[in-house]
Amino acid sequence: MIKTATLARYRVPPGVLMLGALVVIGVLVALVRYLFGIGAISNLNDAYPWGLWISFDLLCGVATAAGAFITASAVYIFRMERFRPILRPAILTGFLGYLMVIVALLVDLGRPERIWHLIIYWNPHSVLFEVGWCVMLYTTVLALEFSPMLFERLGWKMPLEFLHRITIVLVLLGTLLSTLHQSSLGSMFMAMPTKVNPLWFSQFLPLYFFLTAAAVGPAMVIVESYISSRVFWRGLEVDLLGELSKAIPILLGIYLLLKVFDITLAGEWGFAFQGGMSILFWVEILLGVVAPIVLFSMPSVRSDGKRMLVAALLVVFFGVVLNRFNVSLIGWPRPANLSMYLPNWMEFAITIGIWSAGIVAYGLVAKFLPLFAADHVVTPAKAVVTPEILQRSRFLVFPEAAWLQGLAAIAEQVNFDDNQLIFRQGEPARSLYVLLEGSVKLYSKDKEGKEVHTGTINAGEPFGISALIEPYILTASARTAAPCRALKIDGKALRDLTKENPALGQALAQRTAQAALTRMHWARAWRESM
Amino acid sequence: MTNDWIDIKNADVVFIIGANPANNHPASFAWINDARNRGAKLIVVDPAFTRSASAADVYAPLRPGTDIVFLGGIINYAIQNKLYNEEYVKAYTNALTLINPDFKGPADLDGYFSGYNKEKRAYDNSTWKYQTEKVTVKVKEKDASGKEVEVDKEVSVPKRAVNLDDPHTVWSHFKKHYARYTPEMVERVCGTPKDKFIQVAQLFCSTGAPDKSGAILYAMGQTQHTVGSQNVRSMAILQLVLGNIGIPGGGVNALRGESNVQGSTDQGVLFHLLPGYLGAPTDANPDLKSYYARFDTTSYWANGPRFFVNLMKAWYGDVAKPENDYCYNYIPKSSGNYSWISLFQAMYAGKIKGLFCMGQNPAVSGPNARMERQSLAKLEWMVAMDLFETETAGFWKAPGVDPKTINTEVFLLPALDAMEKEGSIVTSGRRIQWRPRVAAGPSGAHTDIWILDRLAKALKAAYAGSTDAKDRPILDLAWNYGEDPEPDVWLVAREMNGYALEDVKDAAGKTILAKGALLSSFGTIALAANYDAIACGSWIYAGYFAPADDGRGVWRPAARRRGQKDPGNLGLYPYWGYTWPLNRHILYNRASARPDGTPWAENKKLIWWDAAKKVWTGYDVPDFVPTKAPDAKANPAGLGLAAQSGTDPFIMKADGKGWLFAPTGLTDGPMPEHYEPLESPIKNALSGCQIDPVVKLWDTERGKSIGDNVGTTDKYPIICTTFRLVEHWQSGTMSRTLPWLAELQPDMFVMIGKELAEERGIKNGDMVQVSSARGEIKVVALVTSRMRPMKVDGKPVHIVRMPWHYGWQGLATGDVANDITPHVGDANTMIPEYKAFLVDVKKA
Amino acid sequence: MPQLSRRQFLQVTAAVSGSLLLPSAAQAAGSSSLNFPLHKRVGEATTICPYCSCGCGLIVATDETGHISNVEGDPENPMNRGALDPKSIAVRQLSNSPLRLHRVMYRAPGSDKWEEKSWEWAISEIAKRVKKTRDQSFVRTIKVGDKDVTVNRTEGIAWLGGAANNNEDCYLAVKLMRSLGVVYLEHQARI
Amino acid sequence: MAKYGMLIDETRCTGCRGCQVACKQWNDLPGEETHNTGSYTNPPHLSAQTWNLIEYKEIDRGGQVGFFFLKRACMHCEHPACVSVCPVGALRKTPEGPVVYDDHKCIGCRYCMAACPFGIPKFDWQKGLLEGALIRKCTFCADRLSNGLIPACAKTCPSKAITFGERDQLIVEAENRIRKNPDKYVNHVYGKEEAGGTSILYLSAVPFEQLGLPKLGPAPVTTLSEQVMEYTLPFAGVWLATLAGLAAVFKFRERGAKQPEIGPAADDPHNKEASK
Repeated sequence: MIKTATLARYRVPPGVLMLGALVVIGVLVALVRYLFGIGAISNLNDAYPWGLWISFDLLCGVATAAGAFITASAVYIFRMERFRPILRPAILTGFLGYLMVIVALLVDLGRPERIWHLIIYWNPHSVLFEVGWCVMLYTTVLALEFSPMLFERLGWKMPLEFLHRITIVLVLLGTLLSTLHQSSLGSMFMAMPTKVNPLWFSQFLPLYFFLTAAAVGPAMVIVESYISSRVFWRGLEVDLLGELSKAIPILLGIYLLLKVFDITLAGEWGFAFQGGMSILFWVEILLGVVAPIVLFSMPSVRSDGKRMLVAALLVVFFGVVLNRFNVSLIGWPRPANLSMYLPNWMEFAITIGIWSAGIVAYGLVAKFLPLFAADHVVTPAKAVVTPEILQRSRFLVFPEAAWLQGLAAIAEQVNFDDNQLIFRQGEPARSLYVLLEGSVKLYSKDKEGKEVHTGTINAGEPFGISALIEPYILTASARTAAPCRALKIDGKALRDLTKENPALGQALAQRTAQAALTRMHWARAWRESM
Repeated sequence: MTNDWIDIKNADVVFIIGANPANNHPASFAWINDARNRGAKLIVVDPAFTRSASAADVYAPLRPGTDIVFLGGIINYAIQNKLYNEEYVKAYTNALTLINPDFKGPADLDGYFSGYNKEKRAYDNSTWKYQTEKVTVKVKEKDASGKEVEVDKEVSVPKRAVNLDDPHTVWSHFKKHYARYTPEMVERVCGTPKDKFIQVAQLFCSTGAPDKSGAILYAMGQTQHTVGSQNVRSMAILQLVLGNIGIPGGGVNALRGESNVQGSTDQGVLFHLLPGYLGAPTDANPDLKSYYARFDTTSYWANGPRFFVNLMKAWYGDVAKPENDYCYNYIPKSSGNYSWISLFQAMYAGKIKGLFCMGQNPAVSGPNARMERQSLAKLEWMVAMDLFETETAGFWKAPGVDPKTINTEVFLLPALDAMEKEGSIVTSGRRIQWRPRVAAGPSGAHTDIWILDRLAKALKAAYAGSTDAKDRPILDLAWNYGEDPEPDVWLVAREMNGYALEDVKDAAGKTILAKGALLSSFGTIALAANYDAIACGSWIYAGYFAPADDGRGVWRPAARRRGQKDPGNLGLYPYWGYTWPLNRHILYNRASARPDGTPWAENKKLIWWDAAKKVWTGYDVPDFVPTKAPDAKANPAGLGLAAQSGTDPFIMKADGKGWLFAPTGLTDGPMPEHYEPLESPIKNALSGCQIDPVVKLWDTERGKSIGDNVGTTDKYPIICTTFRLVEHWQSGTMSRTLPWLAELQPDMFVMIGKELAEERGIKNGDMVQVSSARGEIKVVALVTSRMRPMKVDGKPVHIVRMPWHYGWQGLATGDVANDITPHVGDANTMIPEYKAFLVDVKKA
Repeated sequence: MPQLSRRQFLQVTAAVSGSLLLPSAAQAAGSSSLNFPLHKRVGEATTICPYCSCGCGLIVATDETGHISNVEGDPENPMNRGALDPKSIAVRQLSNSPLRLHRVMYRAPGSDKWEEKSWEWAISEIAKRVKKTRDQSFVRTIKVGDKDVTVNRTEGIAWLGGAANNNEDCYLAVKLMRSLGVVYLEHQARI
Repeated sequence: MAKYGMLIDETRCTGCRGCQVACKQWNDLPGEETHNTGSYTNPPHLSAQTWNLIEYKEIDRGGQVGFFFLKRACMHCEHPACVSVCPVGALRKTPEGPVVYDDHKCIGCRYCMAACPFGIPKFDWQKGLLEGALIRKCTFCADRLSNGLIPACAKTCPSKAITFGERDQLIVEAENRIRKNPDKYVNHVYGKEEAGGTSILYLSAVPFEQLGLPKLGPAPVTTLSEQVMEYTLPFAGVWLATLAGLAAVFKFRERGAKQPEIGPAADDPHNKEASK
């Protein structure tokens, strides 16, 4: 049985309790819907047949689940291996996203018990027919893409083997189906020229919906990674996300050009300058499209988690959610003597209930299934590091208590599984490690790029010493050879400490040089033994 | 109606005044639209721009209560522009008849006619009489020995002038009277813009031409005024002047509101009538002879006494014999007026102890309804026979009433509705149609006939063995309609239709009706020697239940016929049902032919004189003696129609002429004169006489909130009129209880013009309070541009209008509109003035 | 469903799924013309509308309880040729209304509620009251000028009603009331 | 077979609402709870219980007020948007004209309500799963037409404002009426072309927009969505091929460059599976 990285103690944190309560409320409201009809729990009426559940749960739900096919196609079609760590969360988010869409449909549909009619009764002229089929098929694809995590947890070899072989087919189908229905959600509204506001109505609606969905994919991955890194105290793969987000300005750029071209062609700029909807139009375009294009094309943003989160949120909320609402609801003409539709609390209860269930499911999967790439699991030290612990390693033995205090403050204790990749040659060396238990093997690439074992670190010895030596780039990769416990000291904090305390810095520099020398001897000895 | 519904399609101009057929008689619009498809024009004159007005070619507003000025204006317009049909006027109306020289009209006496007695508020109509002249006539008479011998007899006949403008002719008084109704006067009093009035007058007077016909459709908008009867007179006069009476597409047509109000009136459910419009005896006719004297001898009414005898034979069978004046004294004789308002005033005074309500809901439909509900509280017992618990049956638990203070016993008897019982009803066009039972009603309910039958038998049992003379009428009442399981309505129909008790023989001894046979025409009664061998409950219905051909050779009781043939394609449909009298569809249709008997115009022909066969023929049953030639001379000494000439279409009139000038029959003047409604915003511009001088003014509980108070314009500046909706019916008992109708018009409302709403700060849909001198009600405000203020006598006056269907029972409820209508009635018929009174409107 | 071997099963699903991908043929081309069954009887019984005085003809169908299940215009009646306004159509709800009275109800003096009674009781009680009131208020003769005139009337009882009643109902009502000597005899035609 | 239609001459309609009640009577629809909020129009809108509604409009026509009544019900379009968009084909256009609804197929997605340019299909908002909520609209009395009877509303119209007949003959009749009295009618037969033409045709004395009928071009509203559905399958084929091609290309590029494989990250199935 594989031992997963234990994330949290068994006690259920208050957050999940609250989410659970929201789910229960949602279920109760749904029960009222099934007993007394949709009207009993919503402000939907004959003038507004579609409301929050269609505009948000369906349209935005499907769009924001686009992260799955974007990441999957990046990794498997475009072979961008580096995005692999964020693939599984994206697949999970996509899969849960589509399940949430289906649950929302089961509440919104007038006859949910007949949702399967789509299979036996066909109308090939209807865009919704195609959307229905694509959602059904793509959810199946997502389920299959998600199932490895499950089978891994259950340890079933045969399905894993089979799934591994058909992964590429699944991803191809997934990408195809996503393209089809992400665009046809837009074509649905082409059937309503008299309803959709002229600023949004166009024959390019399918393209608009696809491009914005594609753009919101990476944005959602950013948002979801940021959140899960906060919630599950994981490191944020800022670099990966930064790279993935490069696609956003391109996609939104094309979208913006197309939109400008289309409105000019149709000569509808007049609408953009009068009437309430023009304000929403500019908010959507400026905040949802132009700002993200600008932000995501700046490297400073792409390298900083917080800034990327803000830019991603802009895309999600103004670029997609507001757009979907404008197209499907807010922009519609309001019948004469009827007030504007506003969803009531019960409609929000259903949506929030569904999203809470989604988050809880995400947490459960994250907790019980191998969701995250363990190597990158940089768990911030929660266990308090005391000077006595430091003393266990010769490297950190210092007479001055103050030094020990300073070091303890910036050190944290980490555990690694056996055969777990800790860091990789070429990446920036962010932390200095000192091994307390177990053993770690170092590898580095030789001329031909072949991986060469260059040394072993035993208990008490430091590694990742490049964190102290400019240009602070790791000269080797480190992989555990047994379950290890180590001290991890943040490189930057350590460097600051040495600046404040030159004596300590000088002592450390001396011991680091010693460690480098021993490693060099070891390497020469090992090569001669080959 | 003088004509019939479908006949409207033959009109060249349809003139709707004081009616809203789009609302209250939607079926009529099929015929109005048929006429318009042929190019006919539709005129609507109404205070509000109603649903009928929306379809009109010409619409003109007028202030409620000023119809006489408007119609007078048109009459005057016809006279001044010589658009009247002179040949018709001269031959068929009493225009040439000379009037008593002492006669003076309102032009001379500032609004009064000659003969007015201020204290009694009544006229002595001796100065209105015709001038008469003596004529000697050869008459065959039996001398003492019974031998026929010819003798000279002196008879006085009305004196007629040669040309219209001779002095003292009806026509000269007529012209002088109407000269005051100028277009300017119409604009000043009615508030109708002059050009609009001229447009209406011009269009309608175009039907004066012989080849044109114009129909007037009217309803309660004309009748529910203190001058209601004179309003109707004005329309009759206008149609006479334009020659529109008796011809297809013409006539004076009342659009009656209830499915059988025509029939219930025919059966005499009114204090002053017996069935068949025979006058009810009064204390002025102590014996049969004095009663007979009330009937004209020179019109068809000469047969009145015979019809009375037939009625008595129907009611009392063999007991009615010549010796006891055919049980004349079994019939109660009235003293004075017992009509609706007098009835409730008597009830309020505690004189009436018991009340029967058969399908009637006075708590909502009567004037000053709040006071009338308090009258109900004075009753000892009340019997209500209805389909639902009406406001009347439940008056003791009306909102704001403490049941403990009301001691009236109420018996509420569940009745079956029209679908659940058999019988006949009559349309406005006098067409009787038979209705079989087509549905099953609630298990415990019974037909009205069953209830009356049980009641009659219980009363007979209660009075059984009594030797008191006063109880004879009940014990001798012929009442045998069977009982298994219901009384047989066919037997009642037989009795009303009339049948022979014995073989009926004419003067020559020939049997004209076998014993037991059904009467097929009241002509048989006129011809019969032993006319008292015929029992006939309702002479005008004679023949309605006798077997008749339905045009396809199938003989069935006339009222049950469904024949589709329509000779002449005039929409008369003589083989469908039975139109009384004698299946004659257009009354006075002798006037549809020129005096010489030829049709006025090829496209307007109805009946004409067939010189070869010497008989009147055509598409309708002639309203004339079939064999009397157009040039036949009148025999002044003759009885009945013999005394009328070949050019006297109006056979029910003593002189056989249409009355432009009514020497008798009307209490408030021989010609219509405008008087303001009881509650009016302005002084009468025509004369110094503000209101109809003969109207009876009540002053019960004057000063108290529900009393007979009269509102004045200082506290109540706005004119209010009541109207009806297509979605509800009368007091709402049969419509506000039905979901499909309650849904259409759920709440009681008042229609207010935009201008008035602005003045009072009222928004559309607000609750407002409408108050009059008799109380206030709370209703929804319907702010509309279909009601506009009118400039009357130089002053702007606001008008509001409200439906009166609502009450507190049923699904759609609301305040009772009639809580604030006045207790004042028309001078002749006492019909309440619902259509014009003063109110104030403010936010509730 | 006949037992399908596994291979056959695969073939069938393949065929079906194959067609899944291709849109099914457009709705059966040239589908037969309208052939929906009438969801209720139109009805043949003819009668006349009880509301205004146009005298429009109705045809009516009733359900097994005898209540009206369909109402529409009688095409043969020349007055309306099949047309009807809202009220006459709603006659069906008049026949089925739960508010319809189906028991004799009696309200005692001062009481605030109805009591159910039998017909027999009601008829005899009403007859008693009519007799009592009539006997108390009956006037045989009155003085007119100097002469005694026989009037034989009672002003203690009034009768209202029946413009919506059949001619035969009205005729019998007048016949009975006049025989009692009633002079306060009025109805809707007056107002 | 004949293609039926109804001509509604608003100048003849007197707003008696006989058609509104006749529709309820024939289809056994219950009355609704309503209130008078300042208009005769009740119930205020079409609904699942009201399939035919008369709307009262006071329109100012040069000083003199006009009182008009719009009969609003399903237009039974020639190219119905509701039929085109219904994913399960529950709505169907019959050759004779009526657009009929099959309540056994409908899944209640309400796309037809959103797509209909006249806002006609309505929904049972108050019905739960047990009763089964459905779309409700005028059926052109398809069952009556199937049995030689004319629609309930056409039959009951007292003022003959509603004329039932074959659609093309009705258009001829409508144009005759306009020609015969040009000053009485707006010179346009509404429904002849609107949204591809409708079975229900209108004549009016005032512009149709003032009555409350939408201004629509001749093209069916679902032209664009139906076109995009035509391209879906071919596009899918091409796009699938492209993706497969791309996948192959990148796969090939990757093997050639022999990216140093430090072994897949923890979550790669190869790794897990291989290492255990």
